[in-house]
Parts: sequence; structure tokens; C-alpha cells
Amino acid sequence: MSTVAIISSFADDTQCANAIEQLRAAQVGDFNTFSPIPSHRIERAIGRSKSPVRWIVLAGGILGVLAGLAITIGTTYEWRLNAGGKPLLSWPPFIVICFELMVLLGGIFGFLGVMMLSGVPTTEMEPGYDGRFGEDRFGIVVRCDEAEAARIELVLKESGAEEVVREGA
Amino acid sequence: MNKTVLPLALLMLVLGGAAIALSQRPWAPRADVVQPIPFSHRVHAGVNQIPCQYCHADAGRSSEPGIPAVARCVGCHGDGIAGGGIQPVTRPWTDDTPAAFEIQWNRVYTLPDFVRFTHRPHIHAGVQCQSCHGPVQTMDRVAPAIEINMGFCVDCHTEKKATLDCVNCHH
Amino acid sequence: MREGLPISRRSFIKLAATAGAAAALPGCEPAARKLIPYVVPDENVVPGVPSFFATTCSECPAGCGAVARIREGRVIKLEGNPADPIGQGALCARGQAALQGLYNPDRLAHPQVRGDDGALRTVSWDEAEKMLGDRLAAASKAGKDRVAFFGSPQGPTFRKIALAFLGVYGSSRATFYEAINQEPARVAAKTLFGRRDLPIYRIDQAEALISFGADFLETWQSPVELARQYSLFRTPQKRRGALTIGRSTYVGPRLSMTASKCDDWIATAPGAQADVAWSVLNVLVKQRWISPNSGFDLAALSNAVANFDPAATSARTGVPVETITRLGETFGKADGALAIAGTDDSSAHLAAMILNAVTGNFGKTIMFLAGSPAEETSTPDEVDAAVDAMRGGEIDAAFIAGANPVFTMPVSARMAEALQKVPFVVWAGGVPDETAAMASLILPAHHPLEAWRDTAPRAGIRGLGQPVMQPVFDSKPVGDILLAAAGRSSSAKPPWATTAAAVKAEWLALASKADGAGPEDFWVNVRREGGLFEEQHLSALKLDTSPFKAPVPAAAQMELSVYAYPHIFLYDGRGADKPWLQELPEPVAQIVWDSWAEMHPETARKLGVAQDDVIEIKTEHGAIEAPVLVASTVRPGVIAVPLGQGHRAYGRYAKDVGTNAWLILAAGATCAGATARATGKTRRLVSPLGKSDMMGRSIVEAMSIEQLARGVIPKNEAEEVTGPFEMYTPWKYPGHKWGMTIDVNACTGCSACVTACYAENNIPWVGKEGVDNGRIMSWIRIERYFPEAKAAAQAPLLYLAPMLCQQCGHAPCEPVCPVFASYHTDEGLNGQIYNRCVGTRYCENNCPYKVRRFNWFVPEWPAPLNLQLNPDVTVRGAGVMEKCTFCVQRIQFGELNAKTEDRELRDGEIVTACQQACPTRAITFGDSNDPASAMMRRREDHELRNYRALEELNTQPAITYLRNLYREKGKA
Amino acid sequence: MAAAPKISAEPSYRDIDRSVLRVMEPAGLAYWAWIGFCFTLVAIAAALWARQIYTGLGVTGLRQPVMWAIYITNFVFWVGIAHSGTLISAILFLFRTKWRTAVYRAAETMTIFAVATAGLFPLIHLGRVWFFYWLLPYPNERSLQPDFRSPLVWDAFAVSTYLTISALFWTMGLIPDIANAREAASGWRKKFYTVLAMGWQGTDRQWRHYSMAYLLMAGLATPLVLSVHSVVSWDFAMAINPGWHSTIFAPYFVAGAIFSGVAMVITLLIPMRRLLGIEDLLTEWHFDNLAKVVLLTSLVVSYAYITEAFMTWYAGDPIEQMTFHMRYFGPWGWMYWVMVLCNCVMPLLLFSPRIRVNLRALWIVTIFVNIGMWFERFVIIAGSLTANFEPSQWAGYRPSITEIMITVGSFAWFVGLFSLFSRFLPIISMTELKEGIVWLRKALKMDRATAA
Repeated sequence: MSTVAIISSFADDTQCANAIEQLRAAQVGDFNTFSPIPSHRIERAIGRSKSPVRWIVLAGGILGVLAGLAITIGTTYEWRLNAGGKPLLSWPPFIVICFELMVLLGGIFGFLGVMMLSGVPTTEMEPGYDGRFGEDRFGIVVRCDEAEAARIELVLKESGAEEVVREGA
Repeated sequence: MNKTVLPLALLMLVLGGAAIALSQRPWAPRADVVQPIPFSHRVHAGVNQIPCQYCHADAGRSSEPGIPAVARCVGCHGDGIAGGGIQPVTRPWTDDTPAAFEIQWNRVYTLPDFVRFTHRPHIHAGVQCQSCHGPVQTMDRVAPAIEINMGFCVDCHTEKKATLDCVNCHH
Repeated sequence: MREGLPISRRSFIKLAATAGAAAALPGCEPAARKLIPYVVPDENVVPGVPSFFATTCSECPAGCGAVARIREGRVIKLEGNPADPIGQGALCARGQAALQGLYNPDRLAHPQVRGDDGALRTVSWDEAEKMLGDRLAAASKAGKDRVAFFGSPQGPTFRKIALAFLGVYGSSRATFYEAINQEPARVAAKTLFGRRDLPIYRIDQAEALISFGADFLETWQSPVELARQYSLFRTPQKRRGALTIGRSTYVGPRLSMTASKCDDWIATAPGAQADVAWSVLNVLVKQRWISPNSGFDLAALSNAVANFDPAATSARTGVPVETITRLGETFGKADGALAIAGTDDSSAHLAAMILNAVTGNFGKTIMFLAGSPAEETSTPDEVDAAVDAMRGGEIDAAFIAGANPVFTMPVSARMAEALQKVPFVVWAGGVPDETAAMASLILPAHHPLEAWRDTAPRAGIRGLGQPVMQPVFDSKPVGDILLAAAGRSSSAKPPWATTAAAVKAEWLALASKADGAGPEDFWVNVRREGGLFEEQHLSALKLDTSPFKAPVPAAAQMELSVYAYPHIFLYDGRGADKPWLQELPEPVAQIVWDSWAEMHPETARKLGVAQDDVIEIKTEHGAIEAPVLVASTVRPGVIAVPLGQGHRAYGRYAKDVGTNAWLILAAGATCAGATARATGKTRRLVSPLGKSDMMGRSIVEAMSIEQLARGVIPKNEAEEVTGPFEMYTPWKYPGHKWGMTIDVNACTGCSACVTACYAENNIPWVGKEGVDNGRIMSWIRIERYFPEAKAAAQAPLLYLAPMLCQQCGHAPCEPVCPVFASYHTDEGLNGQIYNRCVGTRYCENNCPYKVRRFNWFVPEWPAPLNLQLNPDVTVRGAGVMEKCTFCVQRIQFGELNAKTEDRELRDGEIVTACQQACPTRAITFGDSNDPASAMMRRREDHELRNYRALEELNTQPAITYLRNLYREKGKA
Repeated sequence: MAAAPKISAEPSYRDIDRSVLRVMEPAGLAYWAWIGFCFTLVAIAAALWARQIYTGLGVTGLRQPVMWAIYITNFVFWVGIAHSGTLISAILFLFRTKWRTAVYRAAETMTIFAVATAGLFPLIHLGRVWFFYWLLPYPNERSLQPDFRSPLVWDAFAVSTYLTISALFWTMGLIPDIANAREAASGWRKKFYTVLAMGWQGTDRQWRHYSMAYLLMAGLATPLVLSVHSVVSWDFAMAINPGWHSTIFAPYFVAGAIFSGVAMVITLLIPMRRLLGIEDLLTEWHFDNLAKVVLLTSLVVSYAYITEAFMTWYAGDPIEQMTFHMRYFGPWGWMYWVMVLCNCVMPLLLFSPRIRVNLRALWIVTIFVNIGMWFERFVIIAGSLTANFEPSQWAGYRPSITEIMITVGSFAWFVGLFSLFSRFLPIISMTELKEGIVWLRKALKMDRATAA
């Protein structure tokens, strides 16, 4: 048995989301969507949990604060110099440093997190990707058994696909 | 992306590192010093056990250790030469000037112009000459055994509980 | 260059040069790479350890003793000789700056001969001396007195040498010329006591002082000594039960620095002082405030001063009657009073002397000493005779040394013309000046610090000037040149071959004076001490009260007159080649690198000129052009111009700076009637000073002696602080905590401290443009503020105080530095680490006292000036901040001495450069952790006068000032 | 390029893409001449800086007591300019502001280049710039480290963080758009965009993490933008100088920053939309809203000026009062009043809706604001230094040709970079425009209505 990829395209995300619900209703799990914009409808339709990138950012932030404390306190004690009669551990300035480092590391972690989780940078394209999907079309690519194909095409057509193409994968 | 950027980033990292590394040791002593006279510290300090301050007599009383006068050499190696130098108020001025005979020794250890190192207190504190100048008594031609940079000074001062005030050396 | 080297000039200059090069590029080039050992060690010279020579200062006739600090054969600092009774360890700014005369890059390097085309050709010494000998021989053959010596007084021995030299060439035409001489005073002394020597003064013994135009804190006679006495005179002390300070009055056309330190400035036209003086005498005589045994015949006196009834005088001089009577009263009633005169007419001097005499102050505040040395300076008549002789073609060869008559002599003397008439003029000296420009043979002479000499400033004091280093250039002592020339002639030879021999011979002759010691010990001793200082004995006075000519009142004052006074730093002009002195702001005018025509706003309005307009000042003698300085520090109708500038030669630092005021004066005069007109040109007068109004801020504070007596502290307009409010636990300074106490009342503004600081700390000068661009580098400066007009009655005439880094405990400059280049040391100093500084300049922005200095360019010391650099202090490069360090190198030196000698540091062992230099001892440095230290005791002893600059900022300065004292106006 | 064909009042996704992407087609000679001109000025400035490093800061007009002047003024000015970008892209994003989408890319780009420009000045003003890295902590044998009490160190951290974060934020926003460009482009450009797009395809998986991260980044950037200019203001507020030592500086400077920033956005966008032919995407509606922000911040800034004056008077410190007296009526008083005119008076015109949408008038107003805000910084920084605690040290200041040319160079540098960007990367976010397409349509309708 060979698997095929069914590429369908939609005019807007409502139809696309609707199609996804139909697919899930029809017990089809292995599909992938392309869209020119981040669409909440589609996300809701797919119904995945919130992205874990949150935790990465949090980790970065905490690490930043700790790094800030380490640097400020550490360097102060590396050589205890009296400047203007201020105490060695002058907290208010240290807070500034900690804050900046929190934002810095949080941001960097977040960015790298996204790249990692969403698999960029990458060189090979997902099967069924098409330039139009970046422009104004929403696409669903279903990978399934040849046997299943007909049924799924039907589901897609019914949920308003503009066109449905079958490709041997 | 990574193909182009990564090498670039690496290059910058290397260059930056190099810059910083260099900035750490602008006063590296010179190992290449050749002296006008093939004088051997090994023979004098090592074999014959002559104490350092017999020749470098000022170390204990001045910022400078002093290079032994020719007369000091001749004292052991032959007859002295007559002459004199400028004289302080404790011994009044005399007009006779010494012959302008020069041996130009080359510095082995140099310090930057903004470091005011003074031998006197170190000698007084009983610091061994070797602890900064290395085992001179084993060297024919003195080459620096230790790179004397600020870290080297600071470590010893910290360890010996000596002053760590910046102005004591930088003023 | 911090290593041993033989003291052969060649090699040390070579090495010094390398050191200089290194010094110029800090952090870029390590110190000299070569180490050159002695051939034979001198156990008294330890490379890296300074040695000291006692010698004398020869920058003015006062004759202070000096001690030279030598490092590796180079003199790097001049300080006063504590053994010398005149200076007592202090030197003025001019004395400090002598080093820049020694190391001046424009000094003549080789003998030069002027060809017929006027071009100079360098010749060897042999050639030069042969030429000299031949011409002299020729001249002496031509007849008697065809050879002349014309120079400045350079000590008794030199005088002998010069005379011997002339003797050999059959001449007696020796002239010893000082542009600023004491002739009027001598004339007065002659009239009254039949003697021409000068009295010495004891201001500190007086209770009232009147100066008739004598700037005794600046240039008059012996400023260092008199300043010291004056500060004692002004120190509050119980007099007849009441706490008072000496009452001083200055009578003269300009509010000079001296005047500004007095209680009252009575502005008279120049030349009118005599009138006032006689009038005061008139008051004394009338009121019978006269000591019974003064020996004066009252009748004669009253006749003499008949014309000087206060009313009459007041009418002539515009000085209010009550002012005159009040002067008379305070002077007459005072227990110990002193009147001195500095005018160009002997009349005022005579009056002053009589004032002192009739009040019986001779022997108390003013005294003649027995056995005064022979008069060194030729009288004006002798000088004129010499010049006339030259002009008359009676001289074939003239030898000029140490004097610059072409510059300082009035146009009327026609000196230049006279020299042209002399076929062969020899000039010997340092930097070739206007006179050298007229000489056909110019010879490089030793700087006094390189040569043997001696001084005899007064009875009982002989200063011995020994060389302090090998000559910097290929020069010879003037004395040796003369003796050598004399030696060449066939006729009788002089007794000595060299100056050195001469001086030694002369001094050995004095050996008998020394108790017991043999000649050699004596010789050793005097060279250690820097001279022979003996008991001084009063001489009996034969008062000649035979009716002296009753003085005639001066004609009514002129519409507009010009008053020329010696510049406090440039003196008669000899200071102009020294950049340190050029860059010192004149204490009152605060102007640098220029001369100026100071006039009252009223005068300016009359003349229709404004600040910086160049005006032409014309007198019957000549005309000069100078920019206008509008200030109420001169009397209306008077234009005050400083002497000393306007050189047309004399090296790069003096040439074409300012204008030469000698050109508009009559011989021996300091003032003249003048006309002035705007030239339409303008020249910006440059000053480092911004505002002259303190705006009621607590920077320089003052209180009246009455308040002090009552024990009340003046309220400052600035917000009152009831002690520091600390957020944090204060830092502890367990060891030393360095501090300073500065008595503003003692500070005269003489700027000796500033010069000393330049010398000690390798501070570069920046030139006129640099100052104008706000880049002056001085670490310590004299703040000058005018009292607000409304508060004038409740303020001193001028606020003057030194401002330097306050070494704050809560230094605002420290926490803002991103790299700890500015930080606080364990001994309470505000450390500045040059090599850590990245140059954000944030510290200076945040410094309320604005005492930090930024290196805008790489500093330069044209060789051989770089030889003066202090090896113990880093030379700062471009882009770093610097400031006063409390002479941390001296602190370091002292502490190491104590440590290596295993003892405690003694109080007073460490002396900062400014403290050492101060003639009035206004500055005390010490350990604030040691309540017994002189510094702390001084604070406590004057607790009521303590204040800290801008205290309300709670910067906790380590410097405590003592308030200036003034006498509330309109009070007896 | 040829005049842009008007897009339909009901633009589709494709319309948006087309009109944005056609901006990125190869540019003409005029464009390159302009770029050349800008970078020539930059080169001159660079040469003068080299000379300054070689001879020392004496080549500037700096002096006692004015140790900071034009260089630091430029620093604060450019950091201020930077703020609008993050405001629009992050803060307005969090508030889900409708009109933001069309302008934010341009604004954010401006931020990047403004920070990049600002970052140069702390270096240019250093006495020994070759040791600048001493301001950052790094392990070294001397065990010497920066003093974290110094506001300058905070600056170093704040500004570099700001640059990094906004750069990342900006890059994130760009990726999907570049992916679009990739599809449209051909030749070397295709390779170029392919690399930059990093293989973005807009799968649901990517969008899911993307939008979450974008949200969080916005959340981080928001406090950052406030902190950065507060830190900058503390460079002065932490000092004790009269005229500097003030508690209101942080909010005062932040408001000023946004004020000048948004004004600068307008100044840039008005000519840009014409030159790049994107009038249909940047409509009057957008400018109307931007203008409102300018007006609001202008009022805040004016309030700050008044508060400052009031507090000085009320606190009754004679020294502070004298400094302010000098600021208002001293030799540089005219600068203060020019500033008031530009920052407080001119913007009041924006109360009129007609002026808000009259782009020519709006442009002139914003130009004035830019000038005014530059003067504000100069008056505060250099002006306060001239009237310090020590009257004997008061003095004026005259900028040298070096300082002036380097300032000019910095503007050229900024504009040059921006111009380069505008033709090589999507200057308007297609993705977000598509998301908010309904609002674009509304705006277009209004436009057309007013046009007709």
C-alpha cells in the first residue's frame, strides 16, 4: 500500500478551519496546514495545547536575573573598592542590571525557542508546500493511504476546498 | 543563514578575543635581550654565591636596584678607576666631572610609564629576588622567567596582605 | 629615566631625552631601554632617591635661600631653604619657576658672532674667547676707560670679578643695573639719617600698617619675607584685651593683590600718595600723637607739613578729610605702627620714614642694621653716565651680562642708540633678549643654578649659591668668561682663575666669623647651610632733624594718567620666558599671556571704549597699545598697565606677547600723564575665570573680626546644614585619613602654590589659546571673587582662596566612573588612576568644585624642559582625566621611609608641594585620624572660622578652610 | 519607479502582496545616487572621528566645564528616536491597536537603525575609545571590573539589550514576509531571500509557536523600552549638578523619547509613501492616529517642562534656581524658547483634524518637533553644565567642525541605512496587514471619500 498526499486549498481560514474539523471528525489525523497569516480559527480547529515556548522564555528570564546577580555581586567582591562612600552592595543599581539581563536572555531564548520548535532554519520544504499559501491561499495537505484518499478528498471538497490535488508521496 | 553568519560570528569572536588577550599583556618582558658584555649571573650568583644586593646595592634603599658601577666589577676583577659623581648636600659640591665612559646595559624587565614600582619596601619585606625575577642564579644571560603583569603583583599582594590601593603603584 | 647614569652632561641629556620621549607617550612606550652604570659609584647618589643642594634664588634682589631637589643629576624642583632667615623655607612663584629659566629651550646653545649682514654665525668657544680677548686688548690699548661692563648685580664676589676684569683692561666703568631699584627709599634714608642703605621691616611687630603704593606682597623689596610677616600681623590676637587683627591701609591707584588683602584701599592718583602721607603726618603733629623721645622738633615739623592740612590735601587728592584724620588716628594711637612707601618719588618715602620716626617705631617695626653690605646697584646717575659714555663714543667694547637694558630702560635713555655707538658689544646670558639682538658677540652663560655665586641681601646674611647640576648647554659662568678674558691680557692677572675659585677664596676669608671651625669645615658648613647667617644688630641712628626742605605739594592730579606696576610674576620682564609664569592668572585681573590696560568703568565710558578694545596710550615718552580691561579695581582717571610683557625677543614664550609698558615711562618713574584713544582694533583678553560673583555660595567665606571676637558665626546664604544625613554606614579609615586645613585669611593669592604644583606634578601649560578654550590644566587655582556691591561694607575687598581637589569623603566623581578610575583609597584620598581612565569625563561633570582636568591633547615639553619632569609622577597622555592627588607620591615616599625604618610616620613628615611653597604657611596637611596633628589642631584652634566649601552638598571634603577675616567698614 | 497603480478599495491579500513587493523591485539611478550621497557624508564623519582619536578630544569644542555636549546630545536624541518603534510594534501590539499594522515595520526598522546610530556616540565621545570594553565585565588577570554603580554601565547594558531585543523582534516579524518575497523574487534576489527566510512555510506548527513567542517578545520589549530611556535619563538625574539632579527625569525623558520618535516616524513615512508609491497602504487614517500620539506626548512633555520649573521654584534652592534662570534667560535662553515653540506650541496645531490629515502640514510640524527635541537634550545637557556650582568656572561652549560633521554624518548614516532597507526588505508587514485587512479596507474607503 502506498501513501499519497492530498493537497487542498481554501480561499479563507474559516473554510480551512471548518475543513479541519471535518477531517478530525472523519478520524483523519495526519495532515498539515499552510496559511499566509497566523489564524486562530485554524489553531482552534486543530486544537493543540499552548506553545511550550512560554516556558523557554521564562527560563531565559530567570537565568538572566541570576546572571545579573552573579555578575554584579561577584565582580564587587572580586575587588572591594570604595566609590563615593557607597556600600559595596548597592542594590538599586544591581536591580537595573538584573532587569536588563532578564529581558536580554528572555528574548534570546524566546527567539531561539521558536526557531527550534518550528524547525527553522531548514532547507527542505514540507510536502505539498506552494507559494500561494504564503500569499493568499490556505492549504491543507493530508497524507493517507491510497485507499483512504477518495473519502478524504470528498470531505475536503464538501468543506469548500477550491481545488483538491492528489500527489503520490 | 547559518552558512554565512556563523563563520562571521566566529571570526568576530576570535578577533575580539585576540584584542582582549593582547590588551592583557602590553608589557610582556623581552626574552631577546643581548647584553654588551657576556656577563653570567650563573657564575656570579650561582657558582660563586655572590648575594644579589652585593652588586644591586640600591635595591634596599631606592626604587631602583641599581646597576653595579664599573668600579664594583673592577673591585674584584682588577684595579679601580678614579673618578666621582655629583654629590648631595651632605657632601658638598665639587666641580670635577667623571670621564664619560659608558656601558649600555639593556633592560630585561620593563614597566610601563604609569607603574611606580619601588624595590625598597619589597626587599624590606623580605621578598626573594627570585620570586619576581626567577632563578637568575641559574641563567647565564638573564631572560625573564615570569611575566610581571598587574595580576602577578596583585596576587602576591593579596596573599601577603600587602596594600591593594591602586594609587600606591599608579600615580 | 629612573636608573643610575654617570653625571656626564652628554650622556644624561641623551638619557633624559629618551626619558622625555617616553614620558610624552605614556602607556605607549616603556621607560628608557638602556641602563648606564656609573664608572665609579658615588655612595651619596642613589638612583631613584632624591638628593638636595642648598643654594640661593636669583630671580629678584630679595635674595631668598633655596634648596634644589635633584634626581639622577637633574634638578627637578626648587624649594625654599629653611635655614635662610629671609625666605625661611618658602619661595615665591618666580623663584619656583627659575627651573624653566634653567631648562628653557630657547637658551643660547653656542657662542655666536654677528656678521656685518647682521646674521649670527655659530663659533667655537676658543674662537669666541680669542675674538673677545683681541677686541678688549685693542680697546684697552686705545686708552683708559674704553672698556665697560654693564650688568645686573650678581653678588659681591661677582662684583669683585667684574672690577678685576675691568682693571686688567684699564677701565673702571662698571655699571650694575636693576630696572626696579630702591633709589627713592635710599634718597629718603639719606635725607633723614644720612645713610643710603635700606631698613628692614617687622610688619608682625606692628598694629597698624599704611602702605603708600608699596606692593609688599607681590614685588616690593622682599615679598616672601613680608608676606610671612603680614600673615602674622593679620592673625587674630589679643591686643589690649580685645581680639583684633592688624589694621592695614593701602594708598594707591590700583587695587593690587596687596591692596586687596588690606582693610582699606584709598584710591589716589599715582603720585598723590606723598601728599596723603604728609597730610597724615600733619594730623599726627596737630594731634600730638607723637612719641616724646622721637627727637623731632615739633615746630620745624609743623612748618614742614603746614601745606598738608587734611582739608587742603583732600582738595588736591580727592581723599576725604575724615579718611586722612582716621588714618592719622589709627597710626598715631597704635602700639607699633609702620608706614612704607613704594612710589617713584622719594617724598612719599621720606614722609613714611618720618611717620615711623615720630611715632618712635624705629627699632621696633622698622630698623637699620649695623654693617649693611655695600650697595650693589649703581645709582641712576651712574647708569646714565655709563649710557652717555657709550652714546658719546667713549666706549670701544662693552660687556653686557644679566641685564636687559634695551628692554627695561626708558626711551629717554636711548640705550639702543648708545649700544650702536659701541663698536664691540658682548652679551652673555641665557635666552637671547632685546639687548643680545644689539650685540656683535653673544655668549651662552651658565644659569645661576649651574654656577657659583653668592649674595649679600642685608647685614648678617650671606647666601652661597652653589651649582646644583652640570650645565645643560655648552655654556660658561659669566665670571669665568670675564676671568678668562682677563687672563688672556698681558697685564696684571686677577687673583683667581675661575668663579669657583673666587667664591671659595672670598668665603674662606669669612671663616674667622665661624666659631672654632677650621676653614675647610667652615667651607663644608656654609655649602650645607646655603650661606652664612649671623646675628643681626641694630645700628645707632643719627636722626638729622635739621630743617629738611619742606616738601611742595604735587600739582593737582592730571585728567588722565597711566600707572605701570611690575607684574607680580613677570617682575621687570625677566619672568616672561617662563610658560608657568605666563599661564598664572594675575591674582586680581586674572589674565594670562598678555598685558592689559586696566581702567575704571567710568574712565572707559569717558574714553568710549569697552572690554578688549585695543587702545593707544600715549605719554610724552612714547606710546603703547593694549587691550582694555574694564574693572573697578583702579581709580577713575587712571589706566593701570603691568610691566614685563611686550618682548620683541627673549624666546618663544615671551616674544610678541602683550606690550612693553617701560616705553611710556620716564627714567625711574612708575606713572605719567597720558592720553588714550581707541585704535578700532580689538584683542581678546584671556582668562580662565568665569564669573566674578560668588552668588552667595559657600566657596570662599569670610567673617569680620568683630564677629570672631563676639563668637558668632556668619549665616551663609546657602542652606544651613545641621550635619550630614547618612543613608549608609560610613566607611572606616583605620590607618591614616589625609586632610588639609587652609587658612584663607593667610592666603594672599600669590600663587606660589600653583607654580609649585606645576613643577611637582608634571602639569603641562596650554598657552593662550588653550586657556581661552578652557583647557588650563592647573590642579590648584586661586579663586577670585568680588564682593557684591551691596555687601561691600560687610566683606573683604576681594575674596581670594586656593581651590583644589577637596578629596571628598562622599566624592560625587567616584560612583559615576564606570571603570573605577576614580575611587577612594584606604587613606581617605580620592584616587585617580590615569591608566584606568577611559575618558568619559563624567567625573568632572559631577565635580561641584570643578577641579578635575582633562587631557585634550598629548602634552608637550620642548627639550630640555622635559628634563624638569618629576620621575615620581606619571606623565598623563591624551584622553585621561587628572587632578590634585595631595601629592600622593610624597605621601608614598614618607610612608615607605617610615616603613623601611620600622617606625611610625611622624606628623609633618609629609609635606605637599603647595604647603611647602606657601610663604604665609596658609596650608597645613596632615592626618585627620590623629587629633594631635598640626592640621587638626589648627582646625580646633580656629573652630569659629572653620568652613567647608559647598558644605550643603554633603560631599564631606577632606579640606577645611578657615574663614577670611575682614574689619567691618566704618568702624575704628 | 513608475507611479503606483491604485489598488481597489476592497484590496485582497494578493493586492497587498503586490503593492508591497513591487517596492522591492530593482531600484533606479536616483536611488543609488542618494545612497552614495548619504554614505559619503558618513565617510567624512568617520575620517574626522579617526583624526579625533589620533590627536585627542581637543579637536572638539568641549572645555571646562562643558565636558559633555553635542555627542551626548546626539546619543540621547537617537535613543529617543528609537523608542517609537518599540512602542508601536510592541506596546500597541499588546493593545491590539488597529492602525499599527501598516506602520510598525517601518517604525521598528527605524528603531534598529536609530539605536545603531545612538550606540556610536558613547564611543565617539570617549577620551580613549580603544579601551571602551572596560565598561563591560569580562574575566581578566587584573581582576578589574566595571563599577555597576555608574549609570554609564547601566547604559551599556540597557542600550545593547535594547538593540539585541528589537533586532530579534524585528527579524521575527520579517521572516514570514521574506518568505513571501522569496516566492515572488527571481535571480540572485531569490537566493538572497531564500537564505533570509530560513525555510519558513507558514505551517500551523510554525504559526503556533510564532504567535506565542511574538506575544511574549512584545511583553518583554514593553518594559524594556521604558527602562532604556529611564536609564539614559539617569545618566543625568543621578548626577548632583543643578539642572540634572531631578526625580522626574525618567518619565519626562520617556515621554520625550516617544514624542520625538513618533514625530520622526511621520517625518520619514510621509515622503516614503510617496517615493515608494504605497499611499494606498499608508493612509491618512494612519497618519491621523500617529499625529494623535504626537499630540498626546507633546502635552505630557509640556507638562514636564512646567513641573520642572515649578519644582525648582518651590524647592527654593538658590543654586538650582540660578541654573534654571540661566536656562531660560541666559545666553542660551533662545534655545530653550525655540524648544518650547517646537515641542509645546507647534504640536497644538494637531488638535485640528484637518491638519492631522494634511500631510504637508503634519510633516512640517514633525520636523519642528525633531528640531525641538534635539534642542531640549542640548539645553539640558550642555546648558546645565555651563551654570554649575562653581561660578568661577562658568563658561560657554562652541561646537567645532568635527562635532558638527559627525552629527551630520550620524543623520546620513541613519537615513542611508533606512533607505537601503526600504528597497530590499518589506517595509510594510504583509502578514499583519492581511490579518487586519478589514481595517485597511475601512481606511481606504475613508481616503477615497475625502479624495472625492
